[in-house]
Amino acid sequence: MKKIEAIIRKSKFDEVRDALHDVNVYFFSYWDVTGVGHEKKEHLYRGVAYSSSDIQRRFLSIVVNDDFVDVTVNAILSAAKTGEVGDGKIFVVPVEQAYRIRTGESGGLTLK
Amino acid sequence: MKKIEAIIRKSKFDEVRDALHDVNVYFFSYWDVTGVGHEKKEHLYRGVAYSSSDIQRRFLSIVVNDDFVDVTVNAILSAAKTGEVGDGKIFVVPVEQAYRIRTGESGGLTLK
Amino acid sequence: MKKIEAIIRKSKFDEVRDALHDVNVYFFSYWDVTGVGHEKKEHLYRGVAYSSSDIQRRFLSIVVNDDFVDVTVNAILSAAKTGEVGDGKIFVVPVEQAYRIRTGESGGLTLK
Amino acid sequence: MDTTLTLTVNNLWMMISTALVFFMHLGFSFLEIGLTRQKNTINILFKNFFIISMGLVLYAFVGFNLMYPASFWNGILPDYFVGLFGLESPMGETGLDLSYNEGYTYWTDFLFQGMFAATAATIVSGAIAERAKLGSFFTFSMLYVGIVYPLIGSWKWGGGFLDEWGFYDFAGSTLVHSVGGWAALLYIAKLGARIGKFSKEGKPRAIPGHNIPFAAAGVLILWLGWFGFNGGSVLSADPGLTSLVLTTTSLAAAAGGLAATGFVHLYYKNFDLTMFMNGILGGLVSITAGADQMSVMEAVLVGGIGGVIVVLAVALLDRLKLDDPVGAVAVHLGTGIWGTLAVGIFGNMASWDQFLVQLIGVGLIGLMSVGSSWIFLTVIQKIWGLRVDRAEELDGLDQAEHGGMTAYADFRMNQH
Amino acid sequence: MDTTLTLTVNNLWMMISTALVFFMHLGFSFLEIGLTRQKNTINILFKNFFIISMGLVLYAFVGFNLMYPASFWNGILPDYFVGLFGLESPMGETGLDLSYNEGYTYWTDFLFQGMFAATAATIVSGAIAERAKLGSFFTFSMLYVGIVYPLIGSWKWGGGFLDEWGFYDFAGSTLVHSVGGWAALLYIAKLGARIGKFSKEGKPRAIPGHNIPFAAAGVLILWLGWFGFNGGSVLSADPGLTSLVLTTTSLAAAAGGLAATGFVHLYYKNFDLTMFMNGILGGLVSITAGADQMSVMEAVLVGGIGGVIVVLAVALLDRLKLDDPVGAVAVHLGTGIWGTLAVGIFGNMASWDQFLVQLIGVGLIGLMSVGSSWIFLTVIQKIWGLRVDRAEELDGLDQAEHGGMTAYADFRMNQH
Amino acid sequence: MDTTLTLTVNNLWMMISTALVFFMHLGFSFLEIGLTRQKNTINILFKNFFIISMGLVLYAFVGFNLMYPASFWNGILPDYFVGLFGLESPMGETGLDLSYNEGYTYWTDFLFQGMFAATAATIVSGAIAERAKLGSFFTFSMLYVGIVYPLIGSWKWGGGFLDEWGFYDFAGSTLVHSVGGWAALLYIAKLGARIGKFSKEGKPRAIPGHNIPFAAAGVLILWLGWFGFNGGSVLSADPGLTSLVLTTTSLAAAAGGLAATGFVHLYYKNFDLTMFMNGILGGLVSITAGADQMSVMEAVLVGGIGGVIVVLAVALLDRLKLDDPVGAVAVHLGTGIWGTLAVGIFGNMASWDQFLVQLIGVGLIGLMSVGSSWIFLTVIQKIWGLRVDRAEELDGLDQAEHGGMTAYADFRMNQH
Ligand SMILES: Nc1ncnc2c1ncn2[C@@H]1O[C@H](COP(=O)(O)OP(=O)(O)O)[C@@H](O)[C@H]1O
Ligand SMILES: Nc1ncnc2c1ncn2[C@@H]1O[C@H](COP(=O)(O)OP(=O)(O)O)[C@@H](O)[C@H]1O
Ligand SMILES: Nc1ncnc2c1ncn2[C@@H]1O[C@H](COP(=O)(O)OP(=O)(O)O)[C@@H](O)[C@H]1O
Repeated sequence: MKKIEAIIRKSKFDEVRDALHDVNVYFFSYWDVTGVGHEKKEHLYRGVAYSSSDIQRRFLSIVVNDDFVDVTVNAILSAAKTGEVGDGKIFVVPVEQAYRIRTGESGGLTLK
Repeated sequence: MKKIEAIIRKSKFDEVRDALHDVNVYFFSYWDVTGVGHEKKEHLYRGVAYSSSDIQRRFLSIVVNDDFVDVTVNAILSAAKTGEVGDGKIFVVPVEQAYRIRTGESGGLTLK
Repeated sequence: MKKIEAIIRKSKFDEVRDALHDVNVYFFSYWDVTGVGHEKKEHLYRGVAYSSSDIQRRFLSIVVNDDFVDVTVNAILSAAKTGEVGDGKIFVVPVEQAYRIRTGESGGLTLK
Repeated sequence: MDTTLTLTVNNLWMMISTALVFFMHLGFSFLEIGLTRQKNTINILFKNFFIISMGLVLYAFVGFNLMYPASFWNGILPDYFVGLFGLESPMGETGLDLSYNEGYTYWTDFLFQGMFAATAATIVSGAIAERAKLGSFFTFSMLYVGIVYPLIGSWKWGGGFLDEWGFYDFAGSTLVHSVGGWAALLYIAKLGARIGKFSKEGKPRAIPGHNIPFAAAGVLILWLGWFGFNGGSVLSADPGLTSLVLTTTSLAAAAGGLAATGFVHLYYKNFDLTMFMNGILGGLVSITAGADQMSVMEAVLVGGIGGVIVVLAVALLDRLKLDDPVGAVAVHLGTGIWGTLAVGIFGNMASWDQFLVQLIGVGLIGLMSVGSSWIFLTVIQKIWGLRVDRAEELDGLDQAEHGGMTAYADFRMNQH
Repeated sequence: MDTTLTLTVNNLWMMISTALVFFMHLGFSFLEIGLTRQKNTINILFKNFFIISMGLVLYAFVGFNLMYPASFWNGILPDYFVGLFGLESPMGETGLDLSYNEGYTYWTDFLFQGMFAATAATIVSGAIAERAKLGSFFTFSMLYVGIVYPLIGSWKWGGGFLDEWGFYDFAGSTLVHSVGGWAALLYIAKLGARIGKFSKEGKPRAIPGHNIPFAAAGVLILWLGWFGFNGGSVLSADPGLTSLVLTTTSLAAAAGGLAATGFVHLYYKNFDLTMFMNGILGGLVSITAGADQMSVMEAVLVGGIGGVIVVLAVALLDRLKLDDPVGAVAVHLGTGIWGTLAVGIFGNMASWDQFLVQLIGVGLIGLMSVGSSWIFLTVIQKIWGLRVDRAEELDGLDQAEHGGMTAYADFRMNQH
Repeated sequence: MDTTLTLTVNNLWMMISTALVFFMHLGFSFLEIGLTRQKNTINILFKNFFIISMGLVLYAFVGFNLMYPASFWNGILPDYFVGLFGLESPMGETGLDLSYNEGYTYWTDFLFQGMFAATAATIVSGAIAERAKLGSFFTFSMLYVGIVYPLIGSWKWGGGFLDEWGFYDFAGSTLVHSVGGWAALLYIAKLGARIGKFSKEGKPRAIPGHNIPFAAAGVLILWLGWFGFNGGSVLSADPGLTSLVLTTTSLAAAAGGLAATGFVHLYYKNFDLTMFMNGILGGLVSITAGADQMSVMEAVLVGGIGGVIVVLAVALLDRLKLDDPVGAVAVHLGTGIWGTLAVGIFGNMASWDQFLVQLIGVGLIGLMSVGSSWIFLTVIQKIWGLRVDRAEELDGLDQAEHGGMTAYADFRMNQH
């Protein structure tokens, strides 16, 4: 099993979710994070202009079986892309075990 | 060392925390996430009904020594369970190293 | 590649970010979490006093190439330290692959 | 004096006061949602909207005539109670000659009194927040505002027996605030505390309110509303009386807040804003019974003592394991009683006799409020139950009763 | 009667009413930001601030004289329209003898009317929220408030032909609310719906407002403001009339809210707070045309029907794929028309003839509003476009037009 | 004229104005918390609650008699200052014959003036937010409101030497706003900037306010409050004067907002809501000194220039490394001076001589304000210090001074 951590633009979330659905990935968790990266945003507050590299992003955590990794990554890669600096990153992290709380069962079946 | 990531119902949080205390797991971090899964919730807003599979959940990140993994997982499994669809998941992820910032020390001792 | 997860005091965030910049770590994501640990905070609300071990903390997720791990960890260790209970933890987690969404490229280069 | 103009001016002040009392409903709404959890916000607002709306309509068709009857039957039950309900329209030939006394018109009277009536129910609404069933509460408050409040009101303001005995309650420390407060007390006793309010060992725990700025705004709006609540209770624009009343009211509010804060500070070495807020409200309720009878110094005393009483009452309720999220019982009942008794202790009317009459009034009205609440609540509990399910309460009432509408859709929340 | 004093008292009531109508702008602001998404909050507030400020200045230099002309040229165009603009100052020798009729002074008249004028533009602002270009909207609203609103107003309140025909619109169900509502309707039709409001299959989707407590506060503030909006439209402090108007206004509001809620409850078994809110506003707009002509019972009926109309109108707009985030068209146009017609159906003036005149008035004013809006919008669209870019809309208008200022910098938000 | 009725009507207007000025404290509270960070919200609200409460009580026992003395000792110190303090109660035989002039009663006078007094301290409170020690600020503000404000007030409104010299300040551009503004300036100079406000290179950085809707609501509430602040300063309900004053006040506010926005837009190509807000306040403060002396056009000019001054003053403070989170110094001092001088430049009183007198008044009052503030602050700093610890400031003042009460318990926040 692998955990796929994707950091994407918020405005791309709906498209990414649809793309995931299309490849039968229905289960995941997400939350909002602040991303520090290449992209910068200009701000102005009471006459003080400032630019910030802190951008609101959405963090998706998706645990999938090994044979689903590529298809999931590719779905995100294409749906989350705008081509502009700041599109985000995807990381793949090993997962040793998974449990479904409702039933107590463990292993790859819990991800369906 | 392992990192235990548990995604649970918010309403079960107090019970889970107590259960963790009972097995001497006193240290962890948590935050709120949106979970996408089997469970659906009905909503109504100004005459428009809609159902959403985005449910507010709580994400617990608990790093423990290897010999604590099972007891921790079991504590969560029993405390977080309602038996209804949507109880959540537990994932176990390998951790290579841990540091305590206050002292700079590293290794399993930092988790006590 | 490794993912460095650091849980620090919010009030130390600016210093940590500066320290990371100084060692050329410019890219990461962060969010706010609640930390449960040794530290306790006293509260009072309408005549009811209570102490809570739930403290607001900031969670940093930084994926770096292997040769950057030590320098990054050390930067955080020194910048986030106050010496008081509650300074937080750093965990190092293996990462198998990384992708840059903008270009689709993968591997260690995407972390630059 | 020019009678038409006099009527016009007096009526104008009464209309402004009416508007201010109406505005208190925003104050109550803000206070109540501010001191509770976000997951019940829609529910609380819905309750407040219902009460002001239903309260007015109900008062038009039932309450008003009940409270101000043409005469009394055996001195206790107004004869309209056994006679005709409904708002008569004493329209003249032109259909618009509506004035019926020197102070204000028939319509002003109705609207001013109607706003008061809704206030009593709103007091209850705050105390029972976060766990009461909506339908049951609506039933209760319709009965209470429709029948009990005007009936009790008739005893004094309607010219009934308490009035004859010399009981004094200028703007309603007892007739409005305690009447609401007693019902709140009984209701929360029957409801039980919110899940998590008391530890297994029975120790009170804090359930912090989710939006203190709203609560603070609520208090300032209520203070403003009291300009109308007390100022309008002069029932004319008499310059001396109205301005005295505004002065005593504001000074009592200020003193209540300062006293409560100072008192809390002694114990906890801490500046507790929520107690400052409750202290202000306590000062306001305290002065309400005798706002036109006090000097500046006395107003400060009455208000200040009221502020301390609120703090003690909040602690007492915690000890009794009664759970009142917004402090409604402490504020409206605790200082409502105090303020009414204070008329016999301080000010122009102070005397042992007066104190006794005040005590009797407080007692009888308390009995009536508690008794009728008990009956209503017992019956309603039998039929529908008073409290939502455990799961609904944990989820928040907005989920179960309001189609999952969330108060703050774009914000990331903690739930507890 | 003492004429100086009479003037003073009447003027006093008018000034208070003016203040209350001004305060409605906070109500509108709260309502609009509350029912939309946080990412557009700054933008909406900016629009509201602009409208009240520019509206007043514009009305001083153009609108006022246009609306209340000394005479008419061919009965439709006020002759000032082809003559001189600008606020004249009929100052006496001392420079301060400003009274010009028994009811109120020249300045009170201007300020009261100026507050009304700004209201019409604010109605539009709510409907077009979250996607309209700021500059284009400003241009439109300046033309509309500067020319169309006062021109239409002159037909009736300025003593023009509708007034002569016997058209009745007490405080502006049509002259203010429908005039705003028609423009809103046309604007949202031209703008198109917000991204995500309708699914690919054309089914409406919910875009929940981000701060319902603000919206609720807005409604209560608007209700309060209506005390001045309708109460001040008596144009004197006449005790009978003003207090009748306040009573009918409040009862219509209450009835509107209750009816809307009950109606929704029948369909969805759900207590929908936002519909309660819109119902109250619907009740208020409904009673505005005939607030001085209705009895209590009639006010309850007119308001209650208004509440139901709002619910139906919201559903109708959804079906027509028109996207009005705050329900402005449903409230101000839907019940604005209803309220105006109701004057011919209920109350003192009810008659078949009156109904026809009302219908004609509604129709002509509708034509004028729609026609002029269409012209302005078409031209503006050609020159600057009406709508922001897709990316700007997704990002939120606060980012693109307001330097990335965020409404809630310290809060963690969901964006959608 | 009927004198009783005249008194009643005038008094009525004054009471309403009093209520509106009271309501400004909600406006200030909203503005201040809105423009600062959430971690200091409880602290700021606590300050505001304290000031209004303590301000009123203090004014009752000290300030009022100091400010309106029976006579003067050497023309500068009112003789009460060396005589008796405390609110006398000129009660007649009945204990309630409290009227003491044609315009309003003794009580109205006290309450109206008391609300003004609290305003001056609130101005200071905004500027020093997010780092000032609570106890030290309370000490300072009690001294300032208790002694300095009424003393300066007595020079003009109490009939002192500035009044004799012909200095004109209608409703207090200088006597209230500048007096508060000077103290704010000195206080922030002594306090130093918030951590993080200036970069190591000394460049100003933005610390965005956490709730702009609150701030915007605050501005609209303040605008409403100004109806009473300026309208009530007529000291009677004179129809011409009051309505002129409301008109000039509102137009100056509108012009101030538009001018500030336009000016900022020229530089930054950006619609800056916070500057619009400050511009409105600048317009209001500007017109306050001469609201009864200006024509419509002049009011627009005075307000508009005031709006531009605010923008420049904010930039100037940034350059001087003075940190004023809410722009209190820019608004109240900057345009307070401008408005006072404007009386000599525009309007009925404009003349070179008048301008000089205004300048002298501004100067002397500035000296007195700065001097006394300097002494108080220096002494307080010695004894308790003015500023909280670095750690407390980073944590937020709600943690250290208010028992860790959080303003928004259920919301997930960013802290910075
Ligand atoms: N090494 C990293 N570790 C964690 N998050 C990262 C890392 N690099 C980038 N990110 C996240 O990805 C986001 C986009 O990266 P950015 O450098 O702005 O654009 P791009 O990927 O197009 O070069 C960042 O805002 C941050 O949230
Ligand atoms: N593969 C996954 N990766 C990440 N989070 C998941 C995954 N599967 C489930 N979750 C989380 O667990 C929650 C509960 O899952 P759900 O499918 O609704 O119920 P159940 O586990 O009872 O079948 C989801 O809302 C989501 O937050
Ligand atoms: N085992 C753990 N797993 C996850 N987070 C932890 C763990 N231990 C500590 N933390 C985080 O680190 C924070 C600081 O820890 P704490 O025990 O209070 O102080 P210290 O590290 O100085 O002993 C906690 O609040 C929590 O967020």
